[in-house]
Amino acid sequence: MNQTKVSEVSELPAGVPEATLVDLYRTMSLIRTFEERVHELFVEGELPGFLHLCSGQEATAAGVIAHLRTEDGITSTHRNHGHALAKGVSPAAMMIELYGRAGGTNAGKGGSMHLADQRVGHVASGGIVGAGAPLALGLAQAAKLAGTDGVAAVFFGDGAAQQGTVLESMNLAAVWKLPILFVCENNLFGQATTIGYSSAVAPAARAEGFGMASEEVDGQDVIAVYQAAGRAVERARAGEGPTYLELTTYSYHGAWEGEPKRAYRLPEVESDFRGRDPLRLLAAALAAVKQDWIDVKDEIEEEIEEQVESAIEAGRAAPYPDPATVTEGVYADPTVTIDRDGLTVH
Amino acid sequence: MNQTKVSEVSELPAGVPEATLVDLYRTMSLIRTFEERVHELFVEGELPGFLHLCSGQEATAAGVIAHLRTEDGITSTHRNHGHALAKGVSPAAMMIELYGRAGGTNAGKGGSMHLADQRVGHVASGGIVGAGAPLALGLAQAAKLAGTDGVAAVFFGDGAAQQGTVLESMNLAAVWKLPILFVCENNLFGQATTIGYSSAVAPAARAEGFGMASEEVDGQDVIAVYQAAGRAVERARAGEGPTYLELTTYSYHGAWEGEPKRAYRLPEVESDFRGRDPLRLLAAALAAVKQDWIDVKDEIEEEIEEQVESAIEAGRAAPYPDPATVTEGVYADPTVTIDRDGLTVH
Amino acid sequence: MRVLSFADAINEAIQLEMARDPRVLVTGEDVAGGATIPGFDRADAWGGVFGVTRGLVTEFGRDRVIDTPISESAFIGAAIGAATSGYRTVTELQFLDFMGVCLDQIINQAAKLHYARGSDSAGIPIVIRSMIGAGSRAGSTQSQSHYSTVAHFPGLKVVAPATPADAKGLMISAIRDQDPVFFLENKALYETRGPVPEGDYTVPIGRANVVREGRDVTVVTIARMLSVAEKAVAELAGRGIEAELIDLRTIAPLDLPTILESVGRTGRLVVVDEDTPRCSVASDIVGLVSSRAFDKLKAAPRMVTSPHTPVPFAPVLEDAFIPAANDVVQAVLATVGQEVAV
Amino acid sequence: MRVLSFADAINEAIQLEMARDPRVLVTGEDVAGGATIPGFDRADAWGGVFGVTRGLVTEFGRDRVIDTPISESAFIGAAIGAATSGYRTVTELQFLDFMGVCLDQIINQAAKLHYARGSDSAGIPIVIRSMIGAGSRAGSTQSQSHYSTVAHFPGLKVVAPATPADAKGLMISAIRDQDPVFFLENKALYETRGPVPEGDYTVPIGRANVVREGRDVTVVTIARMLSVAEKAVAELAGRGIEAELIDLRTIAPLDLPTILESVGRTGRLVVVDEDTPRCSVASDIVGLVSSRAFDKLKAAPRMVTSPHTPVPFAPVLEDAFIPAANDVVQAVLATVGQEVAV
Ligand SMILES: Cc1ncc(C[n+]2csc(CCOP(=O)(O)OP(=O)(O)O)c2C)c(N)n1
Ligand SMILES: Cc1ncc(C[n+]2csc(CCOP(=O)(O)OP(=O)(O)O)c2C)c(N)n1
Ligand SMILES: [Mg+2]
Ligand SMILES: [Mg+2]
Repeated sequence: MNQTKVSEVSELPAGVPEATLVDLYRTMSLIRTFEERVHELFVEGELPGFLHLCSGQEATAAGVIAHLRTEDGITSTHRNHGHALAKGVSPAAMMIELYGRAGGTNAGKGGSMHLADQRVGHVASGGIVGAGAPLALGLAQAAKLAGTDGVAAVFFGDGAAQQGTVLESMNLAAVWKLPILFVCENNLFGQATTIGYSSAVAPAARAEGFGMASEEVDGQDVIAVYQAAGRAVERARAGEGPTYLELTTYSYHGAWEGEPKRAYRLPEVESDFRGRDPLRLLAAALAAVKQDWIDVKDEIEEEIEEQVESAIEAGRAAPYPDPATVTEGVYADPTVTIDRDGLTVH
Repeated sequence: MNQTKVSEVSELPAGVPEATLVDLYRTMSLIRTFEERVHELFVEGELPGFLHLCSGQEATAAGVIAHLRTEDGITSTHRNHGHALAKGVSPAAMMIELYGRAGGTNAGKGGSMHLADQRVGHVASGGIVGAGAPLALGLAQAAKLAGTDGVAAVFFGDGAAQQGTVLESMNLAAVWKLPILFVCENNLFGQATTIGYSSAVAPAARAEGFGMASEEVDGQDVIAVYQAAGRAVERARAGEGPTYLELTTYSYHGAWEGEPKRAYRLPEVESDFRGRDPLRLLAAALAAVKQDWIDVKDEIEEEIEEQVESAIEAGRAAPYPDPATVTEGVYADPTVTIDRDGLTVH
Repeated sequence: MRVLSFADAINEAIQLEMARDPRVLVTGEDVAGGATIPGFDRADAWGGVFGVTRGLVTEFGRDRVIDTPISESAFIGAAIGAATSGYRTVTELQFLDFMGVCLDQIINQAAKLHYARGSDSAGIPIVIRSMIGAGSRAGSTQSQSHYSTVAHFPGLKVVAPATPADAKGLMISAIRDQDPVFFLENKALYETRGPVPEGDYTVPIGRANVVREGRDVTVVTIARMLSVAEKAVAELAGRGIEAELIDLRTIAPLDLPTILESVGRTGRLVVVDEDTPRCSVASDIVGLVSSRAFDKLKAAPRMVTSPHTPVPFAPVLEDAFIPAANDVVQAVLATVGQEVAV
Repeated sequence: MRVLSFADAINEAIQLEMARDPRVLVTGEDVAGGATIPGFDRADAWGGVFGVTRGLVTEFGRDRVIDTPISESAFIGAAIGAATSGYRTVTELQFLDFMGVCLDQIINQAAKLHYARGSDSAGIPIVIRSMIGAGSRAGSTQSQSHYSTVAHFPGLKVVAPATPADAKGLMISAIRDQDPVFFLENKALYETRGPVPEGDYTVPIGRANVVREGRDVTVVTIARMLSVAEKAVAELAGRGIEAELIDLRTIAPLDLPTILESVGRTGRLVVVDEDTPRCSVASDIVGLVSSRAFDKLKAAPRMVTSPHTPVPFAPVLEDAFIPAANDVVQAVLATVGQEVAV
């Protein structure tokens, strides 16, 4: 299997247009700004919820999803904000949801761990580790049956990589030769358990044993991620089946917001990764080749700052959902009339 | 990983004592005779139950279990008669159970798919494909914690090899470096689904991706199985961790007794395997080196015939269980007093 | 009317819907059979362990009738994912006993996705076929009827037909439904035969069926227990006790109104359920009726269930495990007797 | 008496049993924390998401307090296998919501092995710790209380303590029990504090606790619902209604006699359950009491449960989802009112 080596700094590779790099930066910057503000708002007690932020992991969402079309579906995890933003979910709609108000992505019924927006292909995320893999198989199967060259992607962590649900989904993807990417975001930990303890080998090593292509990629280097994902998506669209991408990265905010103690996260490891911050790496690469980068960067960051602040305003301004709606929408079938106890009403 | 090549006929290898080969033949002959009689009794309508026989697969049970001690636990499947007999479960006790009488292995509460006898290390079998793998991890963990050089083995099929339960158990076995054998009995089918469709690669190929040793072995050749299992057990007892053995074999009686149609089983494939019948292969090997083999063979088969017939007599003679016992023994705790509805009785 | 077996009635329903709607798929272990074996795309294929889906691969091909590895989480989850893309998969969890290897996809994904995504989706239109029922001497892990565990979860619908005609009509409804439907098939019913209308018709999900009217006691049954209760009801009629017999047909959402209407007239209730008693559909119905129609009850409502034990293998034990007609007779006599005693 | 938090009471129980019996193990995701990180064998380790097992690895080491990959079927099954070899593992299924990825090992292996192997074994002594309860704004897949689904299965025991003292005593009983015990911990209780006896004592599994005596109505609660009902009971007392309050403590096997004895005196029943209503422990208890003590009931028994919906995220919605003291007050008034109306 093709193994991309970890590159210490990513010089601009041929074949990646500068405009694409700028877009990647914009996406990562949006994710970083969104997550950092969510972090502050949570710390200040303004945002409720059980939050798993992805600051530090921006390159995985940005680099992979840059290759996907709106109709290419993804499934994600409890740590899904980055995937949602990269896939094009409205930051305001997300923020309204995080505020627990009406009119957001999930009508207040999902929250951070369950963000979804079918219209832009962010099909599902959720609190069950590994559960997105089978769902993504169905997205890929649907694309294949429809005869389009659509693809699907499932994002999951290094911890989820040990879950039987994910493993048997890898097998089915290979057997059905589905157009799907298994994107393992290896941020070194599942909660406080190190990848070195939850798996005797690199998760990507498993792919071959199921007859699946794989690449291990530096998840801090968005260009490397973008290129590897490009190869995988091309393979999928060409009907050559699934690919497993293992992207090594790091979560600046640990396992979840409010996590009691992070002592298990060794400072030297963290500073290594912060030293190779995905935004800084890409900015450096762009500065080296793009005259007006400083101005463009400032512009982008200003825009995004506004975008996120107005999303927060939208969250603060949105009305609370009507408590009566708690019992609405359990079933999609419009003919179902049930009472509070789930009993048919004639 | 060490790959034993499929040998067309097995000449006697150095290091396997003749007496061991005779014992292997005895075990396989017991299994074959037992299963063939069970088949007849089922066809004649004398035996009840949902039966999955292992005629044709004798070498896997005999060759692996020959290396296990009584206290080395195994877990098995719906197709467990061979494992039970090889592990030393009493044929009479098994037959009494199959007859649905009292005094057998499971007091009439288990039946063919759930045969077990803790005293000889046949810890569990059952009707859930793949469920034995996690249980066997615990047997191996217990042996390791106790500081003995005990090992455990889980038997499962090529179909079960695709079940997430089995896959995540492989990972945990590797992470915990457990003294355990994953014995995949690849009989080409899971019900009517070919291994070629349920997996894109040979199941054993997965082991490496979990950091586990593996061997693919001709499951018709009991000597090859015995030797591979010997290497795996040695590795386990030496604290070197788990091994995956994939043994290719064939079920003469198909998926289960009474299976409606077997047309999906191509005659040419079946005759290939019947041409390499495990008992015939070993008999041929023994005949080539052992003067008095014919007499020994006759003796063994006579003995076994008697043993199996008397087991059948025991089954026929055993009393039916008292219907009142249906509600007994749901809990092991002797202080539990509950009524038929599971309610505490003071 | 034309007579069909329960199994063939289900087969016909799936066949009709597959012909009507190209987005209807069938997946599961051996639902076709013999995938990748040369020549086995055709009539020789199994069509599932009991042949319920036999012939579908011949007519609709391997793209729509898809064998799967033994990976229930993966292929049931795939059906859910495909549902979000507009496909309607009839997937098979061979025995309900096996739900433990894939329940998350059913209770946390299929059941909740519509609601947790804000209830603005087209729902999760999948049908999960699964076998229930004891009596086949299969032992504790291939004989259970623990449907109360799935009926518990908001977002799921659960149906359990008792007759070939209802099996066909409920399957057509299930395939057309916007929500995930658990379709339970009692093994013991497959060979039972009954009149089945030709062509396209539906039996509504969420409606119980009053099979027989009677003034003295309301007897509610689930799936195969209908035939057990029918024997009892006949015997009771001989003793001058007229039982009203209600075949539940849908377990969730529960058609309590039909039961309450009947109990309102009879004042007595006996629920017959093949499942074990604790937190069962039987105790659920008795509890709901007692709390909502207490004043209508003339005697203690009763449940007839299997005992609180795993399903044993030995025929004499298994026969003692399954609710029998006489158990129903005794329960009815007790409810009536109680009043006489009053 | 010394006061401890609910979380510390559980920790103390496990610590005492591990010290007493070298065959007691603890396994689960991060039950120690930081495995393989140099230096993290010690006090810095997490001890689980909420620190309930904190410090155990320090005292008993990594061989007995074992972090696991996120592979619930594998490590819970391992606990079952180890149990057949005489070990007693306290294993953690972090949230009950996650049962769907590993339920087979629990309902078909742990629950049935003893019976299906002929009931002559030493049983399957394992404890499965698992969190339940809404209110933490975690949404539909990390907030559920669907314990009726495990209570349904013969062979399992299910306990759900409401106080620190019961948590300690029930945990010690659970670890010493020969059978698999599901030990449910409501997240909202972890920080609640109460008197906890020093040292070694047990609270029997299968016994409910009459927390308060009263003549007018029997109120049965499960786990956290005790505190909700206590508020209601205080308010009702102000209105001259004396409720008898029973904390169920054990869900399976069910201590119906204690409930029946109380209902025999009060004639009225309200069951308060945080779970959703269908096939719930609440409807189970109402059904069982109605069928077995019908003549003792003076009014319709009632249940107070969450609505038939997934758990919503938004605080205003989630707060509307969880049963509140006022719901209990209204239910009690209705049962009393009914009689007044008669
Ligand atoms: C099936 C299941 N088991 C356990 C959990 C509890 N849990 C939530 S997040 C988490 C760690 C996940 O690690 P990883 O997959 O690496 O994702 P990360 O949080 O590192 O992004 C665990 C164990 C869960 N949500 N689902
Ligand atoms: C979890 C689960 N899914 C499906 C089944 C139904 N089933 C019983 S045997 C079988 C085939 C098993 O194939 P394999 O593992 O190769 O064993 P073999 O029967 O070939 O010995 C299947 C699918 C089951 N028992 N358990
Ligand atoms: Mg991680
Ligand atoms: Mg097989």
